[in-house]
Amino acid sequence: MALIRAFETRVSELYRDGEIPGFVHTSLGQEAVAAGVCGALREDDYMATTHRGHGHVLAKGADVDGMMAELFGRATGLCGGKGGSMHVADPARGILGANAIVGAGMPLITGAGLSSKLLGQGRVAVAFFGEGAVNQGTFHEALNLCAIWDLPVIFACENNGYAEFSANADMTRVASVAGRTAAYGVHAETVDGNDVAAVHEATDRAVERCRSGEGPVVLELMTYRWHGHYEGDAQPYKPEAEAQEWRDRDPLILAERALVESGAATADELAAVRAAAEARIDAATEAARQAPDPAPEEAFAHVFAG
Amino acid sequence: MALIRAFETRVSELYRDGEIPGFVHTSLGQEAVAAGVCGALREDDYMATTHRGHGHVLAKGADVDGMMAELFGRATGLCGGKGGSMHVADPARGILGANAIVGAGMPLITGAGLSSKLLGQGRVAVAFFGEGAVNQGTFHEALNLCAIWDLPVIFACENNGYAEFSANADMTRVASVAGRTAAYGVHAETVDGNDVAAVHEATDRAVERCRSGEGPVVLELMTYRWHGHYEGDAQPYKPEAEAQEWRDRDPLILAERALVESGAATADELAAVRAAAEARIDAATEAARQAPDPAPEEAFAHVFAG
Amino acid sequence: MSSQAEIVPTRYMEAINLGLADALEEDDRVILLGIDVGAGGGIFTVTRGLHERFGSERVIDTPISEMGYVGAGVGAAMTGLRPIVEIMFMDFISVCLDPIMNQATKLGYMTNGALSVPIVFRMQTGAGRSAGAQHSQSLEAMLAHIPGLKVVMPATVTDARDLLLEAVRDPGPVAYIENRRLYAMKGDLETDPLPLGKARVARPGDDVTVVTWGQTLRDCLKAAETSSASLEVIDLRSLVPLDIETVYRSAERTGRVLVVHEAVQDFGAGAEIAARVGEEVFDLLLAPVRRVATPAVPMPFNPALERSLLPSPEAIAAAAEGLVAEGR
Amino acid sequence: MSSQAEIVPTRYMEAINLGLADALEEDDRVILLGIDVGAGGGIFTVTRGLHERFGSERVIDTPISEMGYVGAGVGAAMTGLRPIVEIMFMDFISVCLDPIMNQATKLGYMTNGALSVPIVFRMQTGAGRSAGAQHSQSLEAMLAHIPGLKVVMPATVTDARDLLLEAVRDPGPVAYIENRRLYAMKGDLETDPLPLGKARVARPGDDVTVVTWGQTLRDCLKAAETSSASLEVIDLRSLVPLDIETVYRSAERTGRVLVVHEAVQDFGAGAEIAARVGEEVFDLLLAPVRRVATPAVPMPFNPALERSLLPSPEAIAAAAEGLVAEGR
Ligand SMILES: Cc1ncc(C[n+]2csc(CCOP(=O)(O)OP(=O)(O)O)c2C)c(N)n1
Ligand SMILES: Cc1ncc(C[n+]2csc(CCOP(=O)(O)OP(=O)(O)O)c2C)c(N)n1
Ligand SMILES: [Mg+2]
Ligand SMILES: [Mg+2]
Repeated sequence: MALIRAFETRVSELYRDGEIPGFVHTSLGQEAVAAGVCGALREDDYMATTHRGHGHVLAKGADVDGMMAELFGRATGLCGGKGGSMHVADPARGILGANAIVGAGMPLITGAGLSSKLLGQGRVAVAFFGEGAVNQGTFHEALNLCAIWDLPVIFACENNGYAEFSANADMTRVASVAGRTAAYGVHAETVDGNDVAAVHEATDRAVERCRSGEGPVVLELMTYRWHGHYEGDAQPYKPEAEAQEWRDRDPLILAERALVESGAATADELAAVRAAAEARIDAATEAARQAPDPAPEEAFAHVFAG
Repeated sequence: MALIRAFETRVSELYRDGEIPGFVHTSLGQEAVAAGVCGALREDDYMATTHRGHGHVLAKGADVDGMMAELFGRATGLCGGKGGSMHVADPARGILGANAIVGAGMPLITGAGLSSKLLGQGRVAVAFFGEGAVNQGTFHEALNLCAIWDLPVIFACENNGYAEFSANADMTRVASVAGRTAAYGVHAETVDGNDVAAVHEATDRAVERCRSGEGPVVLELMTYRWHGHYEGDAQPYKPEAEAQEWRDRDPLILAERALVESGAATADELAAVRAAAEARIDAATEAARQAPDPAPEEAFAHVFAG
Repeated sequence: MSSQAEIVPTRYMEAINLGLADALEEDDRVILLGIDVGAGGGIFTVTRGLHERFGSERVIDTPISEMGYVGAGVGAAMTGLRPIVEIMFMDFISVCLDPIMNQATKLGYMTNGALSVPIVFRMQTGAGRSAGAQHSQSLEAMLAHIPGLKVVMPATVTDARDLLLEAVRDPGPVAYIENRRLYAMKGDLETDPLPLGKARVARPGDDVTVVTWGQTLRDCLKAAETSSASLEVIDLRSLVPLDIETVYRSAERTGRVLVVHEAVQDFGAGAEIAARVGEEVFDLLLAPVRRVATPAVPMPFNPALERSLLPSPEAIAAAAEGLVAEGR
Repeated sequence: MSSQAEIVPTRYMEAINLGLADALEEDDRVILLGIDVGAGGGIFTVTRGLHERFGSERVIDTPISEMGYVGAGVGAAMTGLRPIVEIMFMDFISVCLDPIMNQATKLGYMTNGALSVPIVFRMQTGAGRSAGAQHSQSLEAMLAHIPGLKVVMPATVTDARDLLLEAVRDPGPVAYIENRRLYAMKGDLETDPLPLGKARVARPGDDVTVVTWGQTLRDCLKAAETSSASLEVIDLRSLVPLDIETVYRSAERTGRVLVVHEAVQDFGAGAEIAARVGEEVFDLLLAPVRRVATPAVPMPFNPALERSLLPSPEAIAAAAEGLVAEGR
């Protein structure tokens, strides 16, 4: 979580300063979802995410240098600089990629779950998506497919209350995403998405269900987007009190507090973790700055497979 | 109902004999749905239907001659012979058309409901669709739109148990379509679709809700497709006992029986109705046979509007 | 009908906004539908102020349900409204092609004119800003291949407004395709609009006819300034209807034609122009019709790679000069 | 690898079935997904017997959820399977273009080769049977415009099987487009398959090069039989990769090229062929490259109207003879 926090904070600055091209969507304030879900997965489990996927990708084990370099569009990036923030992927770690089409990850992860089942691999497949994506037909179609085929798929809905500038409550009569899943006959849980332990435990339960062949599970992880939809969005549409309330429930501080209270870590140790994360991001940023652009002929590589 | 029965029976024969081109999907055994729903509508209410739409179109008031001629592809057809069975429409009677894309009618009817609301017309808009279409994303998206905008739209699901060769129970964990609509916070009712009075009453209630601004209603009308998916399909996938059970509940006979029992009509009167329907279809068939093909230049007319 | 009578320098995106406002103003049946087009004013601020001015019944925010709300737009058009539906990025026609291809453009024909579908599909395209392979496609060729759909691509500030108004007034479906790389471009907002379906000679010249539309018009005009050859630059403005006559007339005079577009070259709209010119102007061509367009690859994220693929003024000028050199 | 070594007259649809069976047989990772492709054997009986033979884990019936199951096919291809997904009618790409256009064909590129997507999108097209405007479209031009997608259109019984097998073995996404008007056609199932990406000279000739693919091959061959001109008929077999060299070689010899296809002419795939020939064979062309294709209208239901729009052997022969007459 500290690493994601440091990464996203830095990315926000780098984007503001014009060092990172394209569109960037940060997950600041949502780190517990990424850490809690991915922490409960095996390295060979599959994961697909969205335009707001940096945290998920890092939590699933992607190399920080490769990640930062990708956002810079460098040859050393996870995708050789050809994917960028919205398309970063690392299939070797089960990371099938971020995706810039809202809702597109759910059918893809359905296929990953199908592979796992048909090939008898016992791998779980997780799709992260926002509550806004629930209104896409792909949510409906993919969840139904996973249900009838009993696929080991976790639908991890990161409910941060907003899709771009629009509040979830304005876009559906049933604001609870979990409340919308009875239509598919699947198990669903709503979890405090700012409580990393709760997210982890719920994911453990979901994983167990999946691996035991009971089919898909929907996790609705309640959280909040600190920054604008994209970097630069001033968020005039958010009530200040609401934003403040959520900032007061900073998932990283909550996690640190719990560790200290349980005696699992001291404040000093946690400060050291934060400092190490900062240093890691410093190094990754510097490496990305120094890294070369892809060679011009790379523009023509991998258009066709094989 | 007698007219629809006579129409569909004749169409089935004409298709078998090669007099009607293209694909034909009959609604034999489902007549109570068409008659019950459309009977509760005003002439200016909107209706959109599917590939299996003859009954709905007739019940909504389309001219029988124009309908039959359209299936023959004649110039005198409702669409000048350019639409055919799967695209027959009659906008003057609110009939926005049959549609050969499964699920496409629901977004269209959402728009009709939006027009009615924004123009303050008080018109209700009805989409007929099969239970198979419920698995399309358009069902999910359109129903949600109607719900948040409180549109006067009735989602009339004709649940005949099968989509082509596939049983509904194999394609979802929640076989009750009404059971799948809690996800949208809308009112839903499941009704015996072979009981025309029950369908009519349920539609009356739905229309009232719509006109009073409460938003969409889902009606799940339980019925059965007597013939194959398309004419010619021998239906090896259907259990014989099941088919027999439904044939024993012939909606037309049930309706006739109710009329006789209530004293509203005598057996003779009903026989006369059936005979009149036959005669009407005879005449429509003969007229269609005699009618000319569209002029060659019609192929180029109405590509662009205006 | 425009709200601006005098000529003032305006940005392309402001001109779109003016066009939308004028359209909403002049006809009560016009509504605007899309994701965050309302209260938020659009993610690129193009629709700013319209929600406040026309209210939430006419400027409507939708959920992320393109198939649903684009289809609803079509249904509304069939029943008396004149919707402008926004598809936020043109790449997203991938999730709502059905209402465009199988409904809006076919219903009028299939009902032999009993239905009409006056709808504008407003969308934007434009590579060159590292938006990645899923947010950078120019797909006008796909749309132009659909019978019954008009396809307009404004390249100037004036057309940004006027073609939008013409599209809204059209009795049938029109795809109106903005280019977001032009959003900040300033230009004079002229009165006296050219009708939809007429090409415009953006710059006269004698040696080579350069045919283009959308963003690349700027590049072609730049190329014309620096090139040793005299380029006649034609802005097609709409692909459907296609004012091919204006191209023929110019080609008959110059004998050389270069087609330039931002979209992928293979099976792109430029092929149709080239094929027609090759057919109709056959005897008068001094050199083969050539194309400058993006090679058939997904758009890479890296800015340098992306730039290397897109047509540039230099490449256009070089191709035009090449045509002059090889001319028989 | 084929299960049929000797040459036997077979129907086109049986050949597809053989190809599917061979593909499922030779590689355990191959699965077939689609609406009623399983127990029901396909609405046109093309997949008959496969479910019984390979079981419901490999031949999978899906709900009516194209976006979902086609996308699932793409996800399965990314993770070790080799799916063949059926899109029942090609017109339905309107409801599942995203997994084709924005996912399958872009993921390999966007990940710089870390992912590959070996999937076959199997679909059928074919007007001429009054299927109506929403079930009669030939949309190969749209697909061919998408970088990274191979597009094959078998016109013969042999190719129906062999191109399918090649498509399944390909490491990337391939659209395999059948024509249902050919389903009943009988032909010899030949051994010794031509690779995907090679065109075939279906009939040699001297006066006019006729370039075609899919269903219209038959019409072109009929035209060649009756025409007073000597036609060289080239079956492209695949649009991507496009074996344009074979076309050039022939065109250089004949000096006259006619492109024939069933799809709508405007902005159709024929334009790309015409544009390339016009460019590369410029000096040797004796007449303009012309096209015979369907005019830009939705397909009407009425059989006579429909017939009047589709390319016919007579129209092809006439166009070819016209080329000979006007040749310089
Ligand atoms: C098909 C499609 N429609 C619209 C968009 C534009 N868009 C990008 S992100 C976004 C909001 C997504 O909201 P949500 O799913 O809640 O995710 P969040 O951004 O909150 O993480 C939208 C509308 C898109 N990328 N793809
Ligand atoms: C988008 C799309 N997918 C598939 C089809 C093929 N198809 C036509 S009818 C049908 C079954 C529809 O089942 P249901 O909705 O239950 O309606 P019913 O036929 O039972 O009235 C299918 C799959 C289609 N026409 N459109
Ligand atoms: Mg959100
Ligand atoms: Mg059904």
